[in-house]
Amino acid sequence: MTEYIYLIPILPLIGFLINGLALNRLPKSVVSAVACGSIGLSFVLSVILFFELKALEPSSRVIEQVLFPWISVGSFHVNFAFLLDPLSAIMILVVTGVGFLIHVYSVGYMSHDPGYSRYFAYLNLFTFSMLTLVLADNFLLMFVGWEGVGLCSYLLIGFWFEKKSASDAGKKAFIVNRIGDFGFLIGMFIVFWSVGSLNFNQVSSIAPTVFAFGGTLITAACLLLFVGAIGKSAQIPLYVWLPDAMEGPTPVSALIHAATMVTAGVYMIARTNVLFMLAPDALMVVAVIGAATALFAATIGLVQNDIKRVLAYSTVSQLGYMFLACGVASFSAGIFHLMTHAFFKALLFLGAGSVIHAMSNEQDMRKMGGLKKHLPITFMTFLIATLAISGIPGLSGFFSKDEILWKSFSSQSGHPIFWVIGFITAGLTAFYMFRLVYMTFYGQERMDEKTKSQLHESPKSMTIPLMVLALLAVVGGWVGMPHILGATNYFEDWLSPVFSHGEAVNTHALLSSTADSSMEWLLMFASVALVLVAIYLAYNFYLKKTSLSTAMKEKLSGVHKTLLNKYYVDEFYGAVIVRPIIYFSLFLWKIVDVLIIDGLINGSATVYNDISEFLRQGQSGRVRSYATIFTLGVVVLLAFFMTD
Amino acid sequence: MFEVFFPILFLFVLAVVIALIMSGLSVFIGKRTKLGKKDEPYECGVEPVGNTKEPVPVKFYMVAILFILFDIEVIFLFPWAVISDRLGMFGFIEMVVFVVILLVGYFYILKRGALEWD
Amino acid sequence: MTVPIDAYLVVGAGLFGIGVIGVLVSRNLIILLMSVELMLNAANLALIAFSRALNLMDGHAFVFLVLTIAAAEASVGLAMVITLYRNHDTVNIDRFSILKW
Amino acid sequence: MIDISTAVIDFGLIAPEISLVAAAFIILIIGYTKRLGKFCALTALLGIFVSFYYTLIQYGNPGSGFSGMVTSDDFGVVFRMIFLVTALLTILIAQNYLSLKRLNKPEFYALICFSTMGMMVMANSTDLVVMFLGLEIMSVPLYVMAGFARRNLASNESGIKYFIMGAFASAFLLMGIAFIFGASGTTDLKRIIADLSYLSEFSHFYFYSGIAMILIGFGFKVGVVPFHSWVPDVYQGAPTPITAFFSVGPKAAGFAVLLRVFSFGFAEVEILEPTFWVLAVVTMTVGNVLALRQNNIKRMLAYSSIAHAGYILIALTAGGIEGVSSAVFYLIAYALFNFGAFTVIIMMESRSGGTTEFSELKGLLKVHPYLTSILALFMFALAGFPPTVGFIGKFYIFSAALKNGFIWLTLIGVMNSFISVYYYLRVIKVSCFEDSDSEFAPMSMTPALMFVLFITILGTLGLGIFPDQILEFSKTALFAFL
Repeated sequence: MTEYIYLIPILPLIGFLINGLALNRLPKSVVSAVACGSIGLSFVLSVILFFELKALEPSSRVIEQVLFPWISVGSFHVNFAFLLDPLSAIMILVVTGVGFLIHVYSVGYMSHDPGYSRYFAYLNLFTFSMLTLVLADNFLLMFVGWEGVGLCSYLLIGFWFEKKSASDAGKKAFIVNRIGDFGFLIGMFIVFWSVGSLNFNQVSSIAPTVFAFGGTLITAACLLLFVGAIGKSAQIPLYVWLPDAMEGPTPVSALIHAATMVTAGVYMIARTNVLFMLAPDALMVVAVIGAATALFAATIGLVQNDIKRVLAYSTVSQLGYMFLACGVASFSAGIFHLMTHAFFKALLFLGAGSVIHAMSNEQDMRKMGGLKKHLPITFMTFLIATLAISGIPGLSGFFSKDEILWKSFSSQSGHPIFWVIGFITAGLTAFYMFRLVYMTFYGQERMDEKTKSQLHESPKSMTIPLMVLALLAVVGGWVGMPHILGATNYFEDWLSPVFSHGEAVNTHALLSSTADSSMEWLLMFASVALVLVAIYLAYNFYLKKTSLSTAMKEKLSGVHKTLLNKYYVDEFYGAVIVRPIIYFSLFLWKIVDVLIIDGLINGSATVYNDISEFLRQGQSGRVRSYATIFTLGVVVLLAFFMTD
Repeated sequence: MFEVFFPILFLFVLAVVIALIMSGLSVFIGKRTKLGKKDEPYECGVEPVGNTKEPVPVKFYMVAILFILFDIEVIFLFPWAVISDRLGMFGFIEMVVFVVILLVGYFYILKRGALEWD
Repeated sequence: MTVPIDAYLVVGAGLFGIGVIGVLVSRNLIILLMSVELMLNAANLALIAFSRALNLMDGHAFVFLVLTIAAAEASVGLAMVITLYRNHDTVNIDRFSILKW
Repeated sequence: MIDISTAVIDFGLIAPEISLVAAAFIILIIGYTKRLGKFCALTALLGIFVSFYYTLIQYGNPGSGFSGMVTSDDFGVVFRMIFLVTALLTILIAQNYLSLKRLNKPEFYALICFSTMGMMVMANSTDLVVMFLGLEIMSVPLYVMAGFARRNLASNESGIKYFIMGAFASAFLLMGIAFIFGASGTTDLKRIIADLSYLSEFSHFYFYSGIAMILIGFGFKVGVVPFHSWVPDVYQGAPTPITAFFSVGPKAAGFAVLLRVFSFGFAEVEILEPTFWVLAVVTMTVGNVLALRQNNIKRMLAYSSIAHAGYILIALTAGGIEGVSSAVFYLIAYALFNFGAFTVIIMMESRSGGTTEFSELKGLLKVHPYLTSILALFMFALAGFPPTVGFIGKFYIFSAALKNGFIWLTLIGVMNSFISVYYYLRVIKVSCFEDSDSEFAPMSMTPALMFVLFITILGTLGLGIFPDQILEFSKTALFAFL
């Protein structure tokens, strides 16, 4: 079967061609059949290939399929080839699997949209690019997928281009991504220039011999590659496009945030782990940026009232976790979190989509509430996802997050500070996620009568993917249980062949400084406890607070002291912990995010425009002024030549 | 060492002298008439003063331009003529081709009607 | 003892310079054309001078070619000037600036 | 001294040129006859095909004749093919346009043939004077073509501007050639290289100033900053098919000569490297930055063509096999997608009252989704996205520069190509994301236009995915002269 690797990306491409060239002429049933069918097939194929790969010896789990020599000039050879190894196997499973569910969901979600077939064409193209990216066996082909993903995000985010905000958001996503691509391309050039090849396996094997460990060149290359990752995976400072990316249809947000696009950066770093292992400084930068982003975005998430924005910032923050993991040289943990996050974040977005669907396109949580009884399935699945992302033991999120926290604390290249940041972020995450749940599904119904009358649970095609994802969000993490629970970490073992090169290069990085399990237990409990506290706080401030007035009455009528004390406790919490955090996060959002970072990125554009405006004056349209410019050029050139 | 420049000097002098003689002769032996047309800078050709928007016959320029072209092309005949005996048949054929090319141009002009007045 | 080549080259450079200045300063298209012709002929002078100095015939042959080209350019230029004059009623080069920026 | 008696007269060497000229003459003669008048285009195409045939014959067996004035090597053959294909496509896309604008005159086809023939002469010689002749044979028809729409003021203006600047530049070029001749006693690059080593103090001055002026003269044709000012005005004013021809043919010819003279002839001259470095940077940057604020697509593409000249100058700076072959490859690639873009523009312009303003594109997606995606494809190719040939070409140039150690140049180049994305993207944004306030007038899509689109798309994508053959082609072509 392994000779059919190329079919995995090709099938969605075929789907794209059919739907794209038919231009709305096909009936919707056919369109959806083609779109979902193509990606469904490639999912099945991925599963088969996964098991075939599993059947092989761990050492020999690398299958390269060369389709044709792409460019070969002089010393420069690049094949059009795909690479299937444990890492890319995981990736294609996630991409096709989650992607398939999102496709199915979209059938219901987009059913009334005029651009139905255009939508599915883009969606297939998106999947195709992402699969090319993860299956590529060399930098160049990866870059092709890389650009393709950027292009599709542009098309999909700007899908409802009648909305100016949408087309702007699309453009923003594209431009910001280009900044990242710039870094990626230069990094690729440096690698090619010094290694003499772009093939991942060759680079992995040759790089240690040509680069000095921790040398300037390799550090520069890694940092440049990381700039690319920052752009794609929305880290500080290039994350600005992601919160706007929710301008697109909600399933698209799910696809971009969960399965594809943003994970590309993490994948790329994991893929080039050898290079990063050679450059500890670069690794440190990755860890710092990751941790900072995790905290920063989580804090901003606290005060958003748009249901999708909360999720968007939460994505940025979770990606920060993944980079933190990569930064502390435990790439498998990063990929692990990537996978689990794909499950529950896709679920969250689809759930949010279902809510918005039911609320007749209302996204403001202040106008929601009490949806629990109206959308039971959505509520249940959404709750599961929330528990998962908050890291409640037993669910997928818990295992991956816990592993990252532990690695960032214990591993040699990690640092307790990282753990503290991750720890706080975990708390914040639980807080804003449950704030979202309470504001949306509990409390009294704040929507107007008209919307209320139209409330309805979404159709089967939307709820079934939700349930499947919910299942995955629960069990998805069980493949990667920590050792101290007595289980074997299948996931880590599965990926170990991929990262063995890197570990060989820099054995020091992975040594865990404090190997004692009691510490690990302690930290685990600490984080769980924090999460529970956070949930409790959210409960108080976004559910009970609404009924404070009644509580007052009870107090006056001499109610039991405990309740009263508890009430004080709440006030205390509120005054000391929650309020400051909220004000701080407001500051971050309004000042740092919107004003500074956005401003910088838009500013650079205006600067270029001004230069252009200035230079245009030179083109006066008068021949004699042209001749003058010409003659000046002649004089300068002649003078330059005469100096020789 | 300046003796080498004498020929050039002589050329200048000669030019001046000839000009003087010409105008001088016209002054002495030409008979004078003080009538309107005679006092104008050019007694034939374009009116020196008047409305510049006045349409100029384009044919005039056309012929001038065409003249430049054919006139210049002819210079290639001179070097050929000098050593035509050494070039022999080959040179002759080459020159025939050259003239034929000129003729093509000429026919094109004819067809285009560039040489017809009005 | 003949005239030193530098003398010819200086004259040539002078003519060339005059041509350049003419192109830069003159508003009248016709004068502009003449200036360009002047530049070409300056180059011709240089060619002749060089081939005299190196006593080669190549230079002389090239001059013939250049003359022809100059004539072709001149006639095309004049034709264009006529067209312009018919459409714009002027040959002031500064008037032709609808295409800019 | 040219001694005719010993000169090798081999008309096979110049058969391609001869056949083109013959075609042109036939067109001039039959052009104004009643019965044959409509066969001009056919005659031109015929001449092009014959010429292509003779060119093809020469591939692989280089020769030299006319006492070294004509040198036909594979390098020349590759470039002549580019020119011929350009001429062919130009005639195809011009048909409909010319008849719409009532410009369908026989001269047009004759001029195309003459101009193409001039380019071929340029690419096909190692003698500076012959190159100069070729340049003039190419340029004079171009002047006329730029002003081809006689009643159109913009066209007039672009014609006269191109003429004045062109004549001005060629005067410098000629002076430079004269100086080189004086310094080395010959104008044949082969022989110049031979005695490059023992230049006397006297000739040293003339030699270097000569090189500078030659660089100016040829650089002008490809729109090197600061000799670029004519490009936007001429491109905008000239009739669109002719603009397409400008942006590909003369540019390629200019680079053919630049490559011969500076990567082969004066490759030893050290000072050229920093010169080209600076010129490349300035050209790219000015072109891209100026293109940002344009509202006319033709003008925008003019600036973008300046920018692309800058990219090719990077290859020239790098020099060596990689440098030259990447330059050749990029020229081929650029010819393809640039022509495609212009074809789409011609379609836009063919609508009643159509202009080349950006606003013309509004609401294109709704009416012509296929055409929109094609336009987008060409824009992405111009911007250098994978998997189009534009990406491969840029990648090849940059890797060539890096291989020769020009890291900063590469950085600047890549940065520039990312700036350029902004204005190429604008075309797509307007055509996809903006609705036209007025009714979308129907555009004419003749078979000829469709054919050209097909060819260019095929090239843009095909070479992007399977560039190997052409790369080899553009590489083998160089062993002839390197």
